Amino acid sequence: MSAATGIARVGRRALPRGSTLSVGIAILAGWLLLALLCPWIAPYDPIAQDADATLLPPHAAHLFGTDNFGRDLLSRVLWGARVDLQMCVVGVAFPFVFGTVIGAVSGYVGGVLDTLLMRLIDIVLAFPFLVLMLAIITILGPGLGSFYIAMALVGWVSYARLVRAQVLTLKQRGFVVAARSLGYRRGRILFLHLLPNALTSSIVFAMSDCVLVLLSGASVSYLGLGVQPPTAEWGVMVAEGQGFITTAWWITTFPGFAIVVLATGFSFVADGLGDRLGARP
Amino acid sequence: MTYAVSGGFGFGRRHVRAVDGVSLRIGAGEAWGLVGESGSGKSTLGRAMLGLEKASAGRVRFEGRSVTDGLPSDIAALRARTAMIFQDPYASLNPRQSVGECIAEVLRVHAKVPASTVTARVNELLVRVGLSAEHASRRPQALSGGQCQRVGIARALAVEPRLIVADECVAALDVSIQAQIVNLLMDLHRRMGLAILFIAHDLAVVRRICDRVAVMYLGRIVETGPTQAIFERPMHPYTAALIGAIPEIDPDRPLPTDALGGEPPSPMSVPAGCAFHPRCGQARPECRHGPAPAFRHRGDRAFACVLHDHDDDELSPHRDRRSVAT
Amino acid sequence: MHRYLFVLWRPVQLLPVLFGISVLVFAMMRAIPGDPARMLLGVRSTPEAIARIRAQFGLDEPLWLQYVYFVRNLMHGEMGKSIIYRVDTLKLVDARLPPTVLLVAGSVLLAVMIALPLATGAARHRGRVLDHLIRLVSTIGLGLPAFWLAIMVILLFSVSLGWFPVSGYGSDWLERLHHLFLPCLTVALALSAVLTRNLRASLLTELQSDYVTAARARGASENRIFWRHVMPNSLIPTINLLAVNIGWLIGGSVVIETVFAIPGLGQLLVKAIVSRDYMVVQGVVLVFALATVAVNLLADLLTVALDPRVKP
Amino acid sequence: MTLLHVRDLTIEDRAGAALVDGVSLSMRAGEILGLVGESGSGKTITCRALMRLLPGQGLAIRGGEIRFDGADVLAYSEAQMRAVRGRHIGMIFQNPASHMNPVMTVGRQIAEGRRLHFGASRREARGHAVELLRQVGIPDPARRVDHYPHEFSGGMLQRAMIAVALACEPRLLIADEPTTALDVTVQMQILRLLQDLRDRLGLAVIFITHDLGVVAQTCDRIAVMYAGRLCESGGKRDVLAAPLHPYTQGLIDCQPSSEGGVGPMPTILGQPPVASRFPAGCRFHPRCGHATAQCEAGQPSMRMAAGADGHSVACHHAADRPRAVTRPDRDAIASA
Repeated sequence: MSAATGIARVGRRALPRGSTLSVGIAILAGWLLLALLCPWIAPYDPIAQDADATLLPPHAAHLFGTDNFGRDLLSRVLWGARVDLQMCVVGVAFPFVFGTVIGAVSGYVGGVLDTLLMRLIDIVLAFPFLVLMLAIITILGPGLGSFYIAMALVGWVSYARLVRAQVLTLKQRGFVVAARSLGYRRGRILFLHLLPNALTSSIVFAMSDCVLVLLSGASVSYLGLGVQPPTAEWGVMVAEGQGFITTAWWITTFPGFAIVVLATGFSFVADGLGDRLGARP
Repeated sequence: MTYAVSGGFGFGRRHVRAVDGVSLRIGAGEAWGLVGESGSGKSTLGRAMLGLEKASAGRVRFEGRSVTDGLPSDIAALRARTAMIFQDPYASLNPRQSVGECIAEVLRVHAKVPASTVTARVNELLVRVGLSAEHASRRPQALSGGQCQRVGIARALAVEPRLIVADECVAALDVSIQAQIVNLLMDLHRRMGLAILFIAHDLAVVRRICDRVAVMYLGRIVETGPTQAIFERPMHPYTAALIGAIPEIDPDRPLPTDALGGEPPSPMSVPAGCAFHPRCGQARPECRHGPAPAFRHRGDRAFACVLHDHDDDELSPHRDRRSVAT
Repeated sequence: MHRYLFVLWRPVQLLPVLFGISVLVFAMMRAIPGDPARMLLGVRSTPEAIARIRAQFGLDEPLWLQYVYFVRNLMHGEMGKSIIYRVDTLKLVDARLPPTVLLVAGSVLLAVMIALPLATGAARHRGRVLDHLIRLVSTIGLGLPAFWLAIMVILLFSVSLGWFPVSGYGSDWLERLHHLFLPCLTVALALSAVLTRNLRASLLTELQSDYVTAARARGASENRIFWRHVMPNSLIPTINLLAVNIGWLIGGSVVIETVFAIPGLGQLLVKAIVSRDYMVVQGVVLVFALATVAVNLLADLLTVALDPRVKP
Repeated sequence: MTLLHVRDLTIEDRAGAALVDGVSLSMRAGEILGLVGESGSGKTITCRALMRLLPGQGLAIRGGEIRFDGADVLAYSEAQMRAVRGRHIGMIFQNPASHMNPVMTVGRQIAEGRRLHFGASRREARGHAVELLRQVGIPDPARRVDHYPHEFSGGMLQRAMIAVALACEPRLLIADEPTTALDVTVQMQILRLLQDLRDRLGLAVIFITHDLGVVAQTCDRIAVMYAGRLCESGGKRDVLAAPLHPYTQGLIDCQPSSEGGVGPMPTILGQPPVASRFPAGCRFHPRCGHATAQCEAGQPSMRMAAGADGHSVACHHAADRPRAVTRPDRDAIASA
């Protein structure tokens, strides 16, 4: 690095970072709070039908209007937050843990194990993500459980590839060679020196992966292969309202907005974390 | 007690021989300089000597134990008695560890001192390398390059090594800081009787620190001997060219007119015969093909060149490199 | 090796992946709980019929032999019969392929047309209002669910404005373009968010690089530097990104075809899954995987052509 | 005649720290000036300012004057400035591999300046590029002109970059640590090439380096920078043989000699300050063995040294200390 680029880097860092991260955290915290509190704050039962109040546009009693069964959409969106947040957390947690560990070990150990794993990853990646998920759900049958299993089977690949690449780079770094020269055991080097440094980009990626999982989960549910009605889930709600778009736009619009806001929250956190930790996956 | 490396090393795919048929013997408490241009394999050799690179042939022995066989007990013995210092002072420290943790980890792993005295020992080591106890809580990012290099040296000292391999450890530092680190290494060498393998491309620094020098070109050692003798009368034309190329602060000395032409070829296509012959001003027909010239010994010096065959010094032509290293 | 011999060599390198894909698809169908023969014939089938089918499809043979049959049939273009449509899957795929290809290609084209000016504008006005705006919009764009966006687009352009048909495919070329515009736009909007963000980031990285300073030092104007030096270097990672996203695009097309009722492969897949038409699921998944591999191969070749550093 | 004249150049970052503070230089045609300093001394920024290409954002020229060939460069519009860059002032860099566009052939990068400034046709510019490659000592130039940067070795690429800088026959070449990334034997070749070009083309060269040895062998005059300020400048012989500033003295002393010497090397205590925390008074005083209360209080200005032509120094005590501590003695002093 020449002196000039060094200065450029310092100059860039001195720029105001903006409040991307805090806005993102605020959005996520808001949704989490709503999801936790929905038994108390939701005005109606999300699955209670009311034949006298079908397809009502938004008004004081039903802020988001009602659907064709007379269910209150605000309550359904709030209860849907529970399902969709859970989908993100569970859908990301397993791939994150498996993928990170597998990638780190594979990159560090190398050899035949690494080669085989890379081939496997190539093969999994050859399938379009959603198509492979749908195929797995076909085998397991529709439902949220199948979605989680499919996520775990498919999602780890990205983490493994990312962490493996990180570990391969870090392996060449002086402090890892130093650790070897000091006679540290492999496990110590991998888990105490390599992994903490490789983890930052993995965490940042997990945040942006939440967006992907949320959209996939909602899409699968929209197609009728994930969360099953009458459970309030945003993708399901969009599907239910689709038949009424010409007469009752609110049924599809509000759950969609909910997805966009939650996804944007995750994107903001991913961007903000990436800037702060200097990790761009 | 001897440290010896012998035989050939070859690494990786496409038959890149980073280091080829190198023999070197480091005595206890000796300061060796290993010099050469980029791609000469000097760093690879340094790492191979500490068992950090696998040698495809040949043997490294440390205090009589063979390191290259890879027996865990032998490697452990090596690790407990050797340490390394690196070129990039920042990259050689874990950015997520404080300076104190980094040194304490060595003490704990090698059980050098009782757990209760780890902190005291860390502070002692920091003071030893010219830092103070207050640096223990800092992260590497908060230190300057010179300070980081001192931490790297403190970490190396924590092992209580008999041999330190210093790989270009002052190349990334500013001139005024360079001298400070060189002085520290010299001090450690003198006072603690440490053996040092000082890998560098800067011959002037090597001359200051080292008792003996080995010059590498394209994976082979082309000349070894006492520093003073080599600088005063280099035998190999490459050594002579390297010494001639040292930029000296002497306003009356112009650039040498007979500067060495060309650049070192890639280790992937080492020329036949003497690897240096395409750049050598004194190359003879026999230099262009056949095997590399044999290593010839003259007193405590040795060189791999066909020149000087009619010199008055006594030659010992039949001792090849393998027999020396055992 | 000459660098363009790579064109011949790379497909050979892909053989293990192709092998893996076939094994995975084969295994997936075997992983379905229950008797494949019963699945083929439906629930109300006689034991004799089942036995006949088992023999006919070699289901009594060892698993590896079944795999060999599977591959041999594939080579002959046989992917098994659909239980719904009563025709060979390949015929179905053949008929359903054009709309999907058109949809994906159109989406990529539109996405590039949207992303290129946006990323350029953001990168060249870095840190100013325009940049912040483009970043905000593209970040929100990342989180737009395709199925919902499609409905919103229909609401606006078809229902309110009446510019485009709500769904369907059309019979002649002009009509098809008319029908496909909204679906393409929907997929393109989601894709262009990703493209814009990445192209902007790589443009900014390249703008910081040393060769830009060197070009300035020889008097090149900012415009020249941007278009002649920075852009070619930034497009290389973007092409790879497009290739990586082809899987995501195909996934998007599955959803979009369902929303717009386009008779493509995606719609076929969803219908097949719902009606448990396993042979069709298998066939479509296989075709999608092969298409992904092919697109990635194309991107590799393009990279070799654009980047002299890449050694095949 | 004076080709370049810089007076009181001051460059500040966004926080108002003066990364370059009151630097004055002047150069004649055909002269090689060595600009010496450690990292963070402001030598690179100074030279980038000559082309008005300050690295990074937030740096701005806050004061002073830059006259190139008599014209006030700081008053130029951006378009006028572009007509100077590459045409009258060329620049080469430390790391040729990163300073060449990786996806453009070397020949086209050499030709770019010619096409921009002279409106040369593609064929003309290419022919000229081949000729330039030959001039900078690249074998088989007609073939190499179509190669990409990654196909060149480090030394060859540095030669190619010199060819890029020379494409429009500039009168001043700014060389920013051009040999630091190269091996010593190759460094020697590049230094010779630069000297040859100076002799042949009457080129003025500013040679930025941290290596006084390189300066001693190639330059005519030397300017030493520390923490954004010039501390000493003058003819090569005057500065190296009889340094007046304690920092210059220290730099000379702490560079090991190939002629040997034993015992610990003389050093400069402490480390260079960072821009945000430049000390008040003489910026070198915290590391200086001769510092007095006067040094803490006020910044010394550049003053002409008595007796020597053009040798000036910024030290309060330059006149008090004995001059001329020559090389052989310092080892004796050190080991004593």
